[in-house]
Formats: sequence, structure tokens, C-alpha cells
Amino acid sequence: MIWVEQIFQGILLGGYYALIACGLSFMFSVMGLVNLAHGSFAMLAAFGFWALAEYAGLPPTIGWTAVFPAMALLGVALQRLVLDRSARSGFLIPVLATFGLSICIDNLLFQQFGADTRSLAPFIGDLSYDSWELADGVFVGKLAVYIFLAAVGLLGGLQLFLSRTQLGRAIRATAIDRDTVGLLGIDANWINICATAIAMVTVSIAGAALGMRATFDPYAGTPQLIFAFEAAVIGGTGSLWGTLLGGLTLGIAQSVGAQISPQGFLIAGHATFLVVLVARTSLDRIADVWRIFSFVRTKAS
Amino acid sequence: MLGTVESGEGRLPGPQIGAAHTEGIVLSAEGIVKRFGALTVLDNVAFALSRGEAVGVVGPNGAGKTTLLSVLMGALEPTAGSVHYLGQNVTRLPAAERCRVGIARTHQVPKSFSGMTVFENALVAAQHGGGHRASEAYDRVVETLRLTGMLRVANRRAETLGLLDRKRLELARAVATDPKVLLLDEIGGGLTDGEAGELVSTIKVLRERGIALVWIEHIVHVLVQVTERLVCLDSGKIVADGKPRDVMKHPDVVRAYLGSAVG
Amino acid sequence: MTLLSVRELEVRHGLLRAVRGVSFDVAQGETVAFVGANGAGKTTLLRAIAGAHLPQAGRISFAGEDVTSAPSYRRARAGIALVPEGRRLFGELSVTENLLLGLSAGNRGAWNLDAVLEALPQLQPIRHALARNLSGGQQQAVAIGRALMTNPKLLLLDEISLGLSPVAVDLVYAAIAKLIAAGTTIILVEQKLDRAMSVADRMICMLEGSVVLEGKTSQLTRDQITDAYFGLGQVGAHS
Amino acid sequence: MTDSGLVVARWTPTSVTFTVAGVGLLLALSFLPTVASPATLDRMTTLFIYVILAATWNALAGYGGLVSIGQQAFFGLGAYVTIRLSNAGVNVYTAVVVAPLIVALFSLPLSLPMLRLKTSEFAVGMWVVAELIHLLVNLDPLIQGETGISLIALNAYTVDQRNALTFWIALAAVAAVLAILFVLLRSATGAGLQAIRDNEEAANSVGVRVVTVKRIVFVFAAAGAAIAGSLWLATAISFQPKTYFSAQWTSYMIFMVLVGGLGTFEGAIIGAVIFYAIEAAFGSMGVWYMIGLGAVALLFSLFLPSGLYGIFGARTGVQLLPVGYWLRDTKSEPAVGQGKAAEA
Repeated sequence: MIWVEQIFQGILLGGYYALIACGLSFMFSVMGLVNLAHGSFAMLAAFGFWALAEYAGLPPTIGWTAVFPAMALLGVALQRLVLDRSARSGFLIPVLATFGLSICIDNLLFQQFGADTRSLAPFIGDLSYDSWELADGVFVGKLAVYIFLAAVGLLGGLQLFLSRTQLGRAIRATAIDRDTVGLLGIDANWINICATAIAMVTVSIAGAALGMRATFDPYAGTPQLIFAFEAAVIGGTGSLWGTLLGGLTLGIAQSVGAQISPQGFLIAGHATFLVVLVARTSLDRIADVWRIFSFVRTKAS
Repeated sequence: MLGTVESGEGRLPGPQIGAAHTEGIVLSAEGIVKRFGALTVLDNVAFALSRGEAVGVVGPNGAGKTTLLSVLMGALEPTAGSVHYLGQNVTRLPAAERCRVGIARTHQVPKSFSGMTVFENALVAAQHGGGHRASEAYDRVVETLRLTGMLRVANRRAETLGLLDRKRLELARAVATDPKVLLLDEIGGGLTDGEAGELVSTIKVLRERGIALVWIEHIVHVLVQVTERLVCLDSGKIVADGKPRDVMKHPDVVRAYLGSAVG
Repeated sequence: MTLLSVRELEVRHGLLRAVRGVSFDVAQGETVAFVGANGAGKTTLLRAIAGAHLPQAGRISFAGEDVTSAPSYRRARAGIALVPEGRRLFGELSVTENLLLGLSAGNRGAWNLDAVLEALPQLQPIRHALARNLSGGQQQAVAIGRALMTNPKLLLLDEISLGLSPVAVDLVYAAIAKLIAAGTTIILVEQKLDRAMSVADRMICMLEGSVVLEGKTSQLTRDQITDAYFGLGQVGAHS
Repeated sequence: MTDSGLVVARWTPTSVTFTVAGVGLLLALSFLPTVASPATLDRMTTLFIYVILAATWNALAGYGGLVSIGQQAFFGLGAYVTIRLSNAGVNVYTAVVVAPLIVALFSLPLSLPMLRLKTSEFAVGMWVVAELIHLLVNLDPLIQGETGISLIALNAYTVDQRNALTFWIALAAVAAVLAILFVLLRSATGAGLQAIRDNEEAANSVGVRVVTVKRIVFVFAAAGAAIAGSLWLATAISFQPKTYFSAQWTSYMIFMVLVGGLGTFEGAIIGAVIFYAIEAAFGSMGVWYMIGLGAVALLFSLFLPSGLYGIFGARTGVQLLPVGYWLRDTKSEPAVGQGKAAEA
């Protein structure tokens, strides 16, 4: 029973990971960019929510009307000033540029807000601790369920947006062949700006989720980035449903690991990630061996 | 090194290519199929190159010529079929190892080591592909650069070269690996008559040394000065193979190249 | 009436002068074919007209407006559509999705999804398939359909018979004949001379980036074109 | 070499001067403990550690194209293995020297799966490896989790002895790392490495065994980061996993190499010296110092991706260290093509 509960908690946790991985995976699939400042942007959004609630008395339920547009605008600036410029010089430069950017953001947050850990929980009333009792003694937090549903909704919504709308199709086409979309009347720069803005809104949602379910501090972006990466890569970068699956895998691995030992939480997550990564690259080798084998067998018969 | 690659072809009973026939063959491909997704670029291509022979490859754009070269070199693995070099199956041997045993290529779009000098570009090839050490490698490089007319720019960084010199550098680098088989991909495009003449005499020297050649080129009149055999590829199939004069008159070649209404 | 006017166009790829001082006009409703050997600059010329390459010198005006420095998406919106060499479909998108992207140009007209599927009936049964899984001929039809969806005033076709089986080429050219009959202005680049001559009003032959021969298809002989094609007919010398 | 009078030269007057000066400087520095204060020695040791970190990360990313953001794995392991060896009774300074070799051995099997990954997966994969190793080290009862442990065996030495010994080992290490890198870059393998940097596919088709060459730099970079870690432990004495396995170390490496010049031998050293100077001048500013570092890294990657030495090299054509080849005609000087300097 304890295992079932752990796995259930892992699934709910995985929902959060899918949420934080969503923007990263989206930007990688749309622009082929590895954005190392992803976690830092999530923290920036979380602090945005916190500051609005603390200083202006606007709870996150209202605060999003300011945070989302602000983050989207930041996305426009990010695309125009950093990503577009660095993406032209290969893989390495965007990685280094966003790395530098993340150091700036983290420390600016520290400069502004100090080392204290914060949480959005005080601003959302009962929601932060309310729960449903599923069975005798088995409780499930309402917030965790809502976050999970938000992840499914967001990933599903993005998937629908990408496959059903003209802008979504244009974003996918631009990801495949930036030069050719121009021939069809699509301004690739504008599309990439839209895509970055969307990614930044999803990052804001993830930042809000983190802030409500746990505590955060200016340097909390880095571990979030790692979790996002793990979820995205386990699920296969570039596939949104894969990202959900990757988030769930990571969440379950961590939950089960935590049950084994206190340190097992992180170790199991990292180990699962590496095993999946190595197994996937080894599949080619296995396929090779199989091909040679079947080649020999057909020759021999 | 080569022995570890094959998985038992030699032990198979039944009618194989006769020993007398394979004797002089240095490089051969059988039943090569290459697909990229739904697109079949090479469709059951068979091809054999004798020792010291020079073969020109012609055919319209998209016929699969460069893909064939990449399969022979090992840069691409065929979907089906096999490549043999000096009697050994090298189908699964990666490009670097094939180069070390004596197959070298040039790239259609020059891929120079841009931050290194011309001398250093060729030196990498002589040291790694050719297996030469120290001063022996230097001698090899100097000789190769002289032969390809690149000695005059030996100390220039490759990124400062013009397109024609970059193509020459492709040739120099391939030659510096001491190949037995040289695969050339459109190294003559855009040359003036004088330059084409120089290229032809360079290639003739290589032939005198016993290097076998496969040369893709669209400028047929340059090609025929060096090769005694032409292969025409169209839509991934070999449509003609023989003496240049016969191949260029072959109805399928005329159709493939110019369309059926002409000639 | 002149639809497209190209004057002294120069396009470079790095150090290579791919197009050297090319000038020509295309009238409304006309079909012009560019022929020439590989590397003659035809594809570059077409891409420069579509805005995929920006020229180093010269002028391109379309429907009376100077578009020389306009980016490709502006030209597509103005009515220039290129069916690029190698088709350049979005492989992970379905046939329908590829076609619908043509609507991004924002030009409403006779061509919509139904009209394209009617004009290119071979697409009807495969419209939900992913573009990368199609055969070469089917891909070519999608590429043409996608360009038509932008409702172009000028259609640029680059090597559309490349890598196609003879049957596929027949189908594609049947579609082109329909377009010409409907009054579409077309510039096509084609290695297969007979195909080009069968549809074009005018032929322009290029060699090493320059125009070496130009004339009405009816007034040019095949020998003239072949000579120009190979540069002084050196291949003919041995036969 | 041949009757034609063509000679392959590897040294230019500038590079001879610079190399002799460099070797001379290192030799002169070895006498520093006899004259300098312990504090000076300690600062110099820090500089040497930075040079080692920059030079080895540059070899990995700049030459091998392997962008790792997980080199702190080896940095931390270097320190951890030193602690473990010392705890097992090995002389503490022997442990500082031997630990990196053990870490290098460990990196060899690690390279098998890691080098099969694509660039972005490799970068992040290395990071996760570092996190995982960090967590596993925390499990060691000797380390007591994040509490850490001190290298108590150092107490057997006086402060002066410690400073001098650590300084000498650091000096020897920096000399060894630079010498190995120098010899490596001058060798056929080094030429192959530069070829991979410039065009991996072409390197493959002229016979360069790309994965083997990359494996050599991977292990070399691991050993370099490890000795930097063991030396850092020798100066800092205490080992807290969090400090040693911090991604901050990799961010320093990236900063130094990016500012100095990615993919150039000299650039990494220059970058390390600049970083050291910046840290000395602004390190006390705390957060604003970090913000400044981040901003400089961002600006360099956007506007000066080839770094200071890259700009210097492109402007002047001067080569300070002779890793290249130079074809000279002893009979008629101008017959062989224009030099790098002449054409610039």
C-alpha cells in the first residue's frame, strides 16, 4: 500500500516536472536551442508572483495577469537580443550565452530578494494544504492534483495548438526549415518571437506551481533546470507527450527512491535519467548487432 | 583490421563472383540500395573498379552520384547491399578506417579545416590517413602540395582561400592519405580552360602512380580526357556503363541528361 | 504587360559569382524556361527572385514595385511563389498541413484546399500521410500544391522533374499544362530540355552565371540550345 | 629535408622568445617559496589552479567540441579521492598527486557511454553525472553528508611547509598540464584534434579516429579538473561536497575560456589570468561580482565569441606558442606562399 501511495505521489510530482520541462522542450523542438537560463526564468516568474502578492496584495490568482504578459515581453527581448543572435553561430554559443544570462538573473534576484526562502503558499489560502481522502488514511493534496491537471492541460493544449492552428503549424514548419517558410509568406523572426513568448508563459506557470507547492530562493533555478532537462530528455526532446511521460518517469523514480533511503530521492532520479540516456544511444548498437545477425542467418540458409 | 569486419562471406558455398573476375578488382559494390525515408536514392547499384582504372560518373542532379560516393567511402551506410575493397567486405567499416586502408574522397562542398594552414590540412591527412610519421609525412605533404599546385599557398589558413583553391585543397588532402582508390566529387566545376588543363594533368600523374579513380563531374569534355570508362546514373540506377563515346550516345543517357526530344 | 523585370542581377555565394549581370522580363501569362548545365546559376537566379538569396547588385521589380531588398515572406505575400529544388517539404507535417501553410501568405483567391486537391488528384488519397513518407513524385505534387495555395501571380518551378520517375514527370507536367491554360505566369528551371520546350513560350539558356542564348521556343533549334547548354558544344565533337 | 630546399619549421622567433620566457618564468617561480610570503604563495597556487581548469576545459570544449557543464564531477572527485587515500594512510601530498591519476582511470569507462551522446545531451548528461557523483560521495560515512571533513593529515606540517609544498605541486601540475597539452597539440593527435574542431566530418574522411582522439582529451580534461580539485583541497583543507561539486567551477572554466579565446592554447591561459585579476579586484563585491561575470560571459558570447586572444591572433597573426607548422624555402624566400602575418 505504501508503494502504491509512493507511485501515486510520484505521478503527481511528475506532473510538476512535466510542467517545468514543457517550456524547455518546446524551445528545443521549435528553435533547436538549449536554454540554460530556463530554471532562472522560472524563479524570476515565481519572485514576480511573490512580489505582487507581498507588496501589492495581489494573490497569484490575479497576479498572473501581470506576470504572464511581462514574461512574454521578456521572451520577445530574449529572442531579439540573445537567442536570434547567438543561434546563428552554432550549438555552443547559445549554450554559453544563456549560461551567462542565468548567472546574471540568479544573482540579480539574490541582490533584490536576499537569501530567504519564499513561498506562494500563504497567498492561496486553504489550497496549499487542502486534500482529499481517497481511501482510509490515503490523502492526496488538492494542489498537487491541480498542478498535475495543469500540466496535462498545458501540454495537451500546446499539442492541439501546434497541430490545429495556423500559427502552430507555422511554428512547427519554422522549426523544420526556417528558410522555406519565408517562401510561403511566413516571417520566421516573428514566429520565433511568438514561440519564445509562449515558452516564457509556460515557464511562468511552472514558476507559479513551484512557488505554491514548495519554497524557492534565488538560486533554486539550477536544480529546476536539471529536473526539466531530465524530464525532457527521458521523454525524448521535442515531443510534448513524451515530456509528460518523462516527467512522470522522473517523479515516480524519485518517489520510489525516497522510499528506499532519504538520499534516494535525487539519486534515483539522476540514475534513471542516465540509464535511459545510455540505453537509448545503445539501441543503435543493438540494432546493428541484430542486422548483422539476421544478415548472417539469411546468408547461411 | 579488415579481417574483423566480415561475417563469413568467404565461407559461403554456391556461385560467387569468379576468382578470375575479382582478381583485378580493387573496389566493388553490389546491390547497393540507399533510402532516405520514402526516397530511394540508390536502387540496386552494382559497380566495380579495377586496379588503376579511372571511371567517370555522370548523370542529372539528384541521380544519386554523391550518395554512391558516400556509400563507397563509408560516410553513409547503405540500406542494403555490400561494398568490397581488395576482396574484403568493408560495408560496415567507418570512413576513417576506410581512409586508413586506402580509400580517399573529396567533398563536393569543400570541407576545409578552416583554422589550420594548407600545409597542416594536408599534414593531418598524411599522418592519420596515410600513417606517415614526422619528416616522412612532411615530404609526402610537400610533394602533394607541389603536385596539386598548392605549394604557393602552403602557409595560408584555409579560411582565407577562394573556392577554387579550397577544391584543390580537397584534392591535396585526399592525395596526401596515399590512397589506392580516389573518389572525386565535382572538383572541376567552375574552372577556366587553363585551370581545367592543369587539373587534368594532375589527375594523369595520379593515374600513372596506379591510383584508381572514381570521378563525378558534369563537364564531360574534361572528364573524358582522363577516364576510359563512363558510368551514367539516373534516378539511382546505372543506365549506361562503358566507353565514354558509347555512353554519351546511349539513348538512356541522352534522355537522362537532355530529355528524349533531343538527339 | 510586364509582370517581372530583372536588371543586371548579381548574386554571389561567398566568393563564387553564381549569377552575373542577368537581365530579362517576363510578361503576364507567359511561360519562360531556363535551361543550362549544373552550376550555371539557374537555381540561384530563381531563389533570388523569390527572395531566398539577396542579390549583391541589380534590380528586381515585380508588378511595378521594386522588391530587390524585400525579404522572401514579403514577396510571397506580393504573389511570388517558388517550388524549391529538392521540394523542401516539412517532412513531419501531413500533406494537408503542408498545403495549409500556403495560406500564410494571406492571398485569398481561386486556390484553396479543395481546388488544389482537385487539380492534383493524386494527393486526395494520401492527404493525411506525413510528407516524409511520400514518394518523390507525390512530394513534388505537394510542393506545387503548397505554392498554389499562396495564390501566386508568378510561379517559379525549380527542377520539378528531378528524381522523378517518367510517369511522375508526366503527371507533374500535366498539372503545369493546366496552370498555363488557366493563365498563370510561370518561370521554370529544367534540365530535361524536351520537357521545357514542350511548355515554354520562351527559352533562356545560362552558362556560368550568364545568359548565353534567349529566344522564342518556336524560333530556336535544338542544336542551338544544346551547344549553349554545354558551352560551345564540346560534347558533340566526339560523335 | 629535401633537395628542393623546403624546410618545415615549427618555431618562429616570436614563439621561441615566448616559450623560452614561459619556461624561464616557471623555473624562476620554483624559487618563489624562498623569498615570498605564505599569502603570496597561496594566491599563486590559486592562479595555477585556474590555469589548469581553463586549459583543460578548453582542450575539451574548444578543441574536442565536447561542451561539458559537469567538470565539477572530476574536480570534486579529485578532492574526495585525496581524502580517501589520506585516510587510508597514504602520505597526504602523495595522495594529492595520485588522486588525479585514479580519477583519470575512472573517467575512461565513463567516456564510453558519454562520448556516444549528442552535443546537447553530452553537456547536460555530464552535469547530471556530476550531481549523481556528488550525491554518492555524500553517502560515504567518512564524509558525513554535506558536513564534510578536513584533511587533518595536513596538520603534520607547519603552515609555511604546507604553503611551499602545495605551491610546488601546483607549479609542477600547471607545468605538466601545459607541457602535456603542448606536446599533444604538436603531435599528430593534436593536429587531428584541431581538424575535428574545424570539421568533424572531413576529419573522419581523412582518417582521423574521431572518437579515440576525443577520448584522449576527455580523460586529460578529467585528470586536469581532478588535480585542480586535489590542490584546492590542499589549500582549503576542509572538504564540503557542496563546495567542490558546485557547477560554479564549470562556470569559471567557461568564463575564462570564453574571455581568453575558445580553441586557442594561449587564450585559456590569458583568460585564467584575467579571471584571477577580476576576482582579486572585484571578488569582495559578492553578488555584483557574480552578476558582472555573468554579464561579461553573455556579452562575449554575443559579440566576441572568439575571445580576446582570438581577436589578437586575427589582428596580428602572431603565434606565441609553436603548435603549428611553417613551410620555409631556404633557397628563395618568397617562393612559398604568404605567411599568416603577411596576409592579415
